[in-house]
Amino acid sequence: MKAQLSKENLLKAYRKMREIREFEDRVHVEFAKGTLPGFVHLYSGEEAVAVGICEHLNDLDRIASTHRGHGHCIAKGVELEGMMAEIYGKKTGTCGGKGGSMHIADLDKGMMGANGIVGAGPPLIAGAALASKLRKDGSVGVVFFGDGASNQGTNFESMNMAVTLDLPMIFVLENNGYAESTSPKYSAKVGSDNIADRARGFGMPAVTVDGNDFFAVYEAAAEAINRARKGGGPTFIECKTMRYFGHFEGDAQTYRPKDEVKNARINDCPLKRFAAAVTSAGLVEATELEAIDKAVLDQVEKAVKAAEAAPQPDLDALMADVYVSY
Amino acid sequence: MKAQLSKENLLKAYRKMREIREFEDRVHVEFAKGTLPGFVHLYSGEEAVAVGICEHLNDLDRIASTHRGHGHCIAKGVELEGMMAEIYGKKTGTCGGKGGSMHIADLDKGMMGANGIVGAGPPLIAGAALASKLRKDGSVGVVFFGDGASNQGTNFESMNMAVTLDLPMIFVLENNGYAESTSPKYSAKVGSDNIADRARGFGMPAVTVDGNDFFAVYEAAAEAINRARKGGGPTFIECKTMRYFGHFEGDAQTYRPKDEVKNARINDCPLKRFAAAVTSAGLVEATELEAIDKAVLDQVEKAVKAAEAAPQPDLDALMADVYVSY
Amino acid sequence: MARKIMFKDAINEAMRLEMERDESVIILGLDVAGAAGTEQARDAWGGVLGVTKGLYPLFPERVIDCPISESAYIGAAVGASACGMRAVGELMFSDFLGVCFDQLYNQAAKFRYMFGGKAVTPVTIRTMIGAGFSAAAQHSQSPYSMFAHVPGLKCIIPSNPYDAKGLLAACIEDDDPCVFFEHKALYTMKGEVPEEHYTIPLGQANVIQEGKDVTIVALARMVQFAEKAAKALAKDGIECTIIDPRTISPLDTDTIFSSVEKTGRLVVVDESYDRCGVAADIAAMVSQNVFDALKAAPQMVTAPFVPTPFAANLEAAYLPDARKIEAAVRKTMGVSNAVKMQAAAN
Amino acid sequence: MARKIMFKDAINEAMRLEMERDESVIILGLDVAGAAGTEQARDAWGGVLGVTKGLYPLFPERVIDCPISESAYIGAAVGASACGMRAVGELMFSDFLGVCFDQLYNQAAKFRYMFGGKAVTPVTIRTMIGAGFSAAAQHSQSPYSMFAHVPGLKCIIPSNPYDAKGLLAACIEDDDPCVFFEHKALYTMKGEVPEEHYTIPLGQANVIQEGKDVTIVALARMVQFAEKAAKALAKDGIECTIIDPRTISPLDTDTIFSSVEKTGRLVVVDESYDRCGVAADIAAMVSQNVFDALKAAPQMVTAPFVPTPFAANLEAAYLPDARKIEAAVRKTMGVSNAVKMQAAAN
Ligand SMILES: Cc1ncc(C[n+]2csc(CCOP(=O)(O)OP(=O)(O)O)c2C)c(N)n1
Ligand SMILES: Cc1ncc(C[n+]2csc(CCOP(=O)(O)OP(=O)(O)O)c2C)c(N)n1
Ligand SMILES: [Mg+2]
Ligand SMILES: [Mg+2]
Repeated sequence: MKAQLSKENLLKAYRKMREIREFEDRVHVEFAKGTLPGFVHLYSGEEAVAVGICEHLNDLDRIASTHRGHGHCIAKGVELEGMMAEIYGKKTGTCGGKGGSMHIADLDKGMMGANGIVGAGPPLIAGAALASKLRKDGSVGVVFFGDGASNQGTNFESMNMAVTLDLPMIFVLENNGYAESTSPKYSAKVGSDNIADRARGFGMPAVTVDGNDFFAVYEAAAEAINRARKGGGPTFIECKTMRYFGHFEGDAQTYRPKDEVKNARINDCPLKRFAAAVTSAGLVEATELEAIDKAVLDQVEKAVKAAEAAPQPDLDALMADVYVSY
Repeated sequence: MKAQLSKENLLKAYRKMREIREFEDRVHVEFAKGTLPGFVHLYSGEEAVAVGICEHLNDLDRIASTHRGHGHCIAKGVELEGMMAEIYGKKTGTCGGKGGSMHIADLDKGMMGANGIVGAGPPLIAGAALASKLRKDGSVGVVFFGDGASNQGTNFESMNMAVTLDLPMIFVLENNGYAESTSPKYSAKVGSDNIADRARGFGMPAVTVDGNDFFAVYEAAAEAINRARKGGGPTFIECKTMRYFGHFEGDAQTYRPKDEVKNARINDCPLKRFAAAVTSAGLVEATELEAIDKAVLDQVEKAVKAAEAAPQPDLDALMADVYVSY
Repeated sequence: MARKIMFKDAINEAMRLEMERDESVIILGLDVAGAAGTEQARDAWGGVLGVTKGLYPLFPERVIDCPISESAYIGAAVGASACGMRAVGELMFSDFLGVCFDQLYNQAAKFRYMFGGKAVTPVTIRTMIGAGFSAAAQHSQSPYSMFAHVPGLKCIIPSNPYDAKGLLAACIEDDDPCVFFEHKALYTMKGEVPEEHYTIPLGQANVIQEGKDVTIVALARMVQFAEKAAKALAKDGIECTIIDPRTISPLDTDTIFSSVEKTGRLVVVDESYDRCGVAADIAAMVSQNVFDALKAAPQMVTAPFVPTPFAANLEAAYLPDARKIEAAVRKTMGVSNAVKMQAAAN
Repeated sequence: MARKIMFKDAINEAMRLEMERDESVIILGLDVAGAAGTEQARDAWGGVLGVTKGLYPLFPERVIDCPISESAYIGAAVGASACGMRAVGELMFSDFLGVCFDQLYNQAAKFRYMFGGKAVTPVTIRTMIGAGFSAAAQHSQSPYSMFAHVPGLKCIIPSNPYDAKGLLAACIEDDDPCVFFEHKALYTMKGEVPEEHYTIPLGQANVIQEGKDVTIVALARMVQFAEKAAKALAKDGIECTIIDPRTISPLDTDTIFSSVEKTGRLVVVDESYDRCGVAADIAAMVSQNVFDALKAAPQMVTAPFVPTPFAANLEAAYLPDARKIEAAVRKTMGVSNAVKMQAAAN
């Protein structure tokens, strides 16, 4: 699979993952200073999922995201400066400062929004996929959701509907082992070890992959998305992964084993694994990756500076854009 | 299994099924005359399901029913006269004429109500079963729902929660082949032929039985209910059956094959099959069953006459009983 | 004279014309065609009361039967509409809002604002309201006030076939999420309806009659009762203006306020509840904005604050009717029924 | 002087005392204990903002973490309560009502009526409301007006720690379905709260201060702003009565009406929307029932009809505040700010 990716593609995928990592790590730092408003949920650690999927998508393909939406945004091509400004609640933000972290969206990029409602995404993407199907333009809809969200009725209803209407839709379960402080071992019951098996009960192809292995995700996504584009209907992909920070910024995380994240950062980091794989296979030089690391660091720094400097929204934005016309 | 039932039990089960059949057939006739108000959904043809399950239950056990609720009421021991009066909207009805066919209930009998909302029952019975579990009184909760309702998110959520909380709860799917005019072959997607297999995806024991065979239902229910009473958690029972009338009274049923019901009445009637089984096994005399048939006919006639003669609710009932206190 | 057709056929025609005009119009609902998965002919139902009947044969790809999963298919209607379609989602009874409300409340209604003005979600939800059929507590409600409380949604409540066709067409062509409430007791009402396509602007009240003494604002089926009450009152020389707002969000306050400025008296008639309902809403706005014109306390005629009862006599007592409207008007005129009857007796 | 504790601790204490008094009281919610299924100690969260913290160790069987399936667990709270329990279901944010509303709207609220008076469903739903945290459109709402529109539900909205404890205890002991709305900005508010058990009757307003000129009705966090406005107005000799209804269903209309009869002026302050909201509700009832006492148009001070914006400056502009209340009061007094400032300048 690695071999199927051009060097350019490999570098692009790595860059996206690095952008997510640096963006999130920086938001973490800024939040701790007390400068950032609202609830913020970070995606660090799960980069291979968003990027492994979205590398197959174009702007016509739609994704719906979750409360933990920055990674999906970046993977789908949303600009970092606009995102950072949005999280800062500034006029220059992707949503003009009116959405914030939990509602960040960029419809031009096919990113239909982070969402404050757990389980809201699947019906929306069923609709997006229905539009794709009726327009016969070969586009697909992808919904990301967590292990906790997998218990929401909307998710099951949408799986059934996707099979019923034969929709070009991909369900991407980001199983990071926690819904807030609750383990899916407690809350997401299955007859097996994999939540994906519940999807199989609906007659949908379903796979479980190592979500920290970019190539595993990329490969599963390739198959699912190609099938969907050709009219072959929906697929469920469960990605086992881990979040490196708390549920939201401020979470003391007493529900986690002490060294869980530390060990994961050392042994199972999706960026490290990617780097090791591509360099050891001789596909990319370590220095090329380091150059990306540096460039991204600068990019994020620039985004923060720009966000800090940006003006607040104009006060008349308060009443604007509720309706197209009223 | 037949042999495990005493003669008294056999006669009682038959009588309940006959009561349902006569009650529903009579409501059908009365509705056609234009005397009955509102929406009415009849249970004729599905008698073995309600009775096969409820013969294991006592008044402490709770059931939640559906829009097609008369059969569950009768099987759970609600009085025919009160039921008929309720359907007529009379003061003497089980609910004082304020609920009608779609909301008929008798909490003293553990019958938590017919329900106008498809899919409303499973969460309610999850709660009833949770109460049973916490009180440790050995009681169970049973929810009846249709093939159409099996696609409602509440149903999936409740299955997952029943396993999570290890609830003494039985899911009884009445798969009668239609949700209004829609076949579950279209709308209820499964990886197999049986909707029950979706329950297995949640790690719940699940079986599919011939819902027109009283003994098959009775046996599956025995196992499930015993297990639940002993703390063994939930079970899913799918009963394949058929409704003899339209979705509601007034339905022209153009979506059904011409002789579907006629053939079923001849070859697959749950009452006929029960009668044949118990008489041919020499457990009951045909004349004993005929006596029941006659008695039930009288009973239903009496219920209709009483309902017709009963007064309308007093007008001050309009404002009464919204709250316990306000 | 123009052709007369039924309210439900006017709705059907609006959908047909919109589907002919615009390929992106689709219909999602339960049994909106019917017979899916059976071996019999489709279009067996056309919706539970036959409102979509005949559309499937014309547009077999665009009339889509869904599983009983309102969250999924109403949400899909929203999602598809955010992606360039104009979906018409049918929520069979508005009483079922509780099983899918989030997709309207937090999604469709808020996309445009949250996403900084970039989203356009031209979804229309059609749904039934109203008591009078002995359908009891869970199939007789009129919960549009809850929707009108939500910025981002538009609420449309037609009272006759002509308006139903023109308003539904306007909803489908409108770029915002619209919820279109159809009173089931009006489905068989006949009225003049042009065959061709037309729209009625959202937010424009219909002044049904003008009279100098009192302004009656009435919605949906209540318009008929208001007309009946007005006729009876006219015999006593009380002249009523009757305003049908037709849409409650947006609400044509201009028309209501300027009428009350003339009459000085207001009676709001609504089949739903007074508490936090649209009758209170209108009464409060009038009180706040044209207080000085008011000669008497504004009156509300609504259902009492109880679930809809099943029994026919209780349901009749529950519903607002011409008699109750008449009494409220007389009250604003300072003439109680008792006084009137006494006067008549003398 | 009595002990001072925080609003959220008062809520916690009410639950603890009720659980001690009555074995049938149970708590269902998301992470209400926390750490379920992990190898770490439970009670890791105690709800998203720690309100149930410490209850799990005391009542490990009765503090029940649920999957993220609001329909199922809120419905289970209803079902368990219809079977003899007194369940307290926690809907984390009231914004989430749309994913589980049916179990309250058509089930809990209607059982008693539909079943002919035989059902008793003593369920309590606790849920957060309110803006002010940059939590944006889907985590800042105050949709209690929608619940108050539903006969069969009771709606409770405390404004201080003392009331929070007494009202929540009353809800749990009450035999009807209660929805208890907790403003997240009040959680850290401190106030005097007796340690022992007590209840405050539902449907009894709290008259916070009496003044002869105007009646201000304010809810939840708005009570503070009303007090601040009243202080500023007092400097100009304008004396305000402030009424906190505490429960909006039932609503203590007696107290409100008799106050307006004295003052002749009404300002209703509410953080939610005007359209079909509780401010309009109260304004309409006052207009209908004590019209003759009104000396000026009743005023509503509410959020504008837009979703809650994220940016801090927009959110501040969105929220009602003391300044807006002051302006509304002056308006009812016939004194505009401009006039006043001019007078001061002279
Ligand atoms: C309908 C709804 N219920 C509850 C919440 C509160 N909530 C936000 S995130 C979350 C946990 C989600 O867990 P999971 O789906 O596993 O996603 P993760 O946070 O792990 O990425 C919860 C309960 C919500 N936002 N919406
Ligand atoms: C939430 C909701 N959606 C739709 C309906 C309308 N409706 C009533 S019964 C029914 C079909 C139910 O089919 P099934 O569950 O198979 O039960 P059956 O009628 O076959 O017994 C539908 C769609 C409803 N009452 N509630
Ligand atoms: Mg998770
Ligand atoms: Mg069925």
